[in-house]
Amino acid sequence: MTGALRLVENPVDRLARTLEALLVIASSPLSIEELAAASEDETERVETALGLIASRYREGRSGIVLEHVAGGYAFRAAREAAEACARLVERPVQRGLSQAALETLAVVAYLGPVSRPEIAKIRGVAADSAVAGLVERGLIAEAGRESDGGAVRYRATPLFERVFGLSGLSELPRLDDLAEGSEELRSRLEEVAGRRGA
Amino acid sequence: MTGALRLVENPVDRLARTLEALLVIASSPLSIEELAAASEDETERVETALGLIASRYREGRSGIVLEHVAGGYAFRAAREAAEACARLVERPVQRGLSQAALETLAVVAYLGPVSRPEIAKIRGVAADSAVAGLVERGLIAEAGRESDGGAVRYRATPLFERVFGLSGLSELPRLDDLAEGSEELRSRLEEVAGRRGA
Amino acid sequence: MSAVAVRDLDLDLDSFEGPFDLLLTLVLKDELELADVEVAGVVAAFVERLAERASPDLEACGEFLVLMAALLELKARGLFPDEDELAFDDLDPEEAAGELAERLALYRRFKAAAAWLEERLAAESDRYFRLGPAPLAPVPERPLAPQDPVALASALRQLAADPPAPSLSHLELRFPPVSLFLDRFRAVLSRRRQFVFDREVDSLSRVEQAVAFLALLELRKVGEIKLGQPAPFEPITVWSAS
Repeated sequence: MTGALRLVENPVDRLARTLEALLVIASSPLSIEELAAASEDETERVETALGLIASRYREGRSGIVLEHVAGGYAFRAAREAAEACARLVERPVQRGLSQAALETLAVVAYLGPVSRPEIAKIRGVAADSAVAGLVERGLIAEAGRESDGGAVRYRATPLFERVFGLSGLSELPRLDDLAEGSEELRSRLEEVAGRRGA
Repeated sequence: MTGALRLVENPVDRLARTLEALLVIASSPLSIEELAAASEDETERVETALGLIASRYREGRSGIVLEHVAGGYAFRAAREAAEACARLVERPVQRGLSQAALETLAVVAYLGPVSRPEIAKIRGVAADSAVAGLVERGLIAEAGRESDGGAVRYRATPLFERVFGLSGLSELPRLDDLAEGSEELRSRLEEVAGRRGA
Repeated sequence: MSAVAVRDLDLDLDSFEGPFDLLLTLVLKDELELADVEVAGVVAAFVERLAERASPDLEACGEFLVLMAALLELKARGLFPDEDELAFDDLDPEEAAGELAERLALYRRFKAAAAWLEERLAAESDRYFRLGPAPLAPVPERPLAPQDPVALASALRQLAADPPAPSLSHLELRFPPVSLFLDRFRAVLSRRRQFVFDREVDSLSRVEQAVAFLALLELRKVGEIKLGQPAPFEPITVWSAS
């Protein structure tokens, strides 16, 4: 149609337009495989086209930004428009997550699938209301049972990855790297004990 | 930000980017007034910026198209991508039912009419989202209340029977080895749930 | 530092800043989640204060031990919500200590992970995206594929199956209440003028012996008893103070 007006059309241009269309109607991030299946094209060409889209839809250039998140690709609003977006929509998913909810979320994200008794054992307090709240927000979801008749287990959802801007759970920092504080405390104790002994 | 790199930035360019951002996160069409309120700009300038967006996001030029519908403005997929979009939305051929949905459906089919608190008691976890999902799919439906002002009860629907290839609920596989009759089955399930300590 | 000053011990923890006394009050009023209180931080603050002195203050140490024991008891109780169902049981002391240390270390890690998530959320607060379908997206017809009714029966069978016996090994590290031993020692001293502590607690588990010892310190602190020990590691004799 209007293609006839263009002297040269880049061969991936048409594919890129198809992918733009898919991304603008999708309700969650789309993987390269999903994009390839819907556009009936090869994954390599899809990757090339995504590169083209990423360069067009980026911060500062466009109000729409392509991001790699939750194992796929999705459009989001540019950060410079955050205040306008805040006036338009609420953010019920992430608003007011309590300390208990964050700790429960951390346990599920790192150890999931994991049951409520297992979460309670780690946190030292019952996890029922924190788990129910996180399910309600869609950040965690049921993932089968431990065994026949066992407790229900939970895992983090793609929405969790999306809200926290993670391309996948593997992007979470290693637990061991996070806990250096406890070593510090121990050496502080030993140091003080040493001073006393001297 | 990158505006500094541009020799000339059209004064409505920034507003246009803000409107793009608002349109890409909106879940329904936005009126000019809504766009003006969220961007804290004048309706006339918003109209000008929308003109700019419409010329960028149009058939043949982009996979994203700005559409003016009854309620206001919204992005849609370009027509040339209609087939790909159809493949995307049809493709997740219902993979069947989640464990949570299957358990809830089984409780309703065998023990119905049954209320959400009763389902939760047997499953050991809140049943709200599973029940809502099954109602939305038309597999279960409301069937009165437990008593005046009591909890709403649910039963399986004719659609449920069709999907499961049954001519009636009496054709459900028998569970004689577990209990005689639905009352005994219910008390057995509740008793096990109690022992599960959920 | 006098014994009284223990209660004024200034604390600067992640979850709490102020005197020890206030921390205990808040915990007892349920205004502070005990799971959030780093007991090790309290101990470190105390040891640092103690190190400033030329000679050890046994009175202050005794007071501190009793208060910390109370704090630990509360915290331990929080770990075992249905204590009535659990039987007293001995756990190899080394296993018990190892289990407790491991669990505290694990909790610390997840607390750090939660802090990381919180920071991340703040950093991503200007990222907005649409939840749910686009306004003009094509509406899919998604008929449910035919299903097998046997799946329903097996779902109910699963729900009717006896739950697997949970491993209770991690629950066996239990602290009996200090009050149990307060009552017990008072009862013994009402019958006899004196008794030998070691003989009295000989049949108990290590954890129970530790709590019994704390009860002894408590009775000594309030002046109900006198203690005697011929030499370190010799049996402790307990007399009624009256």
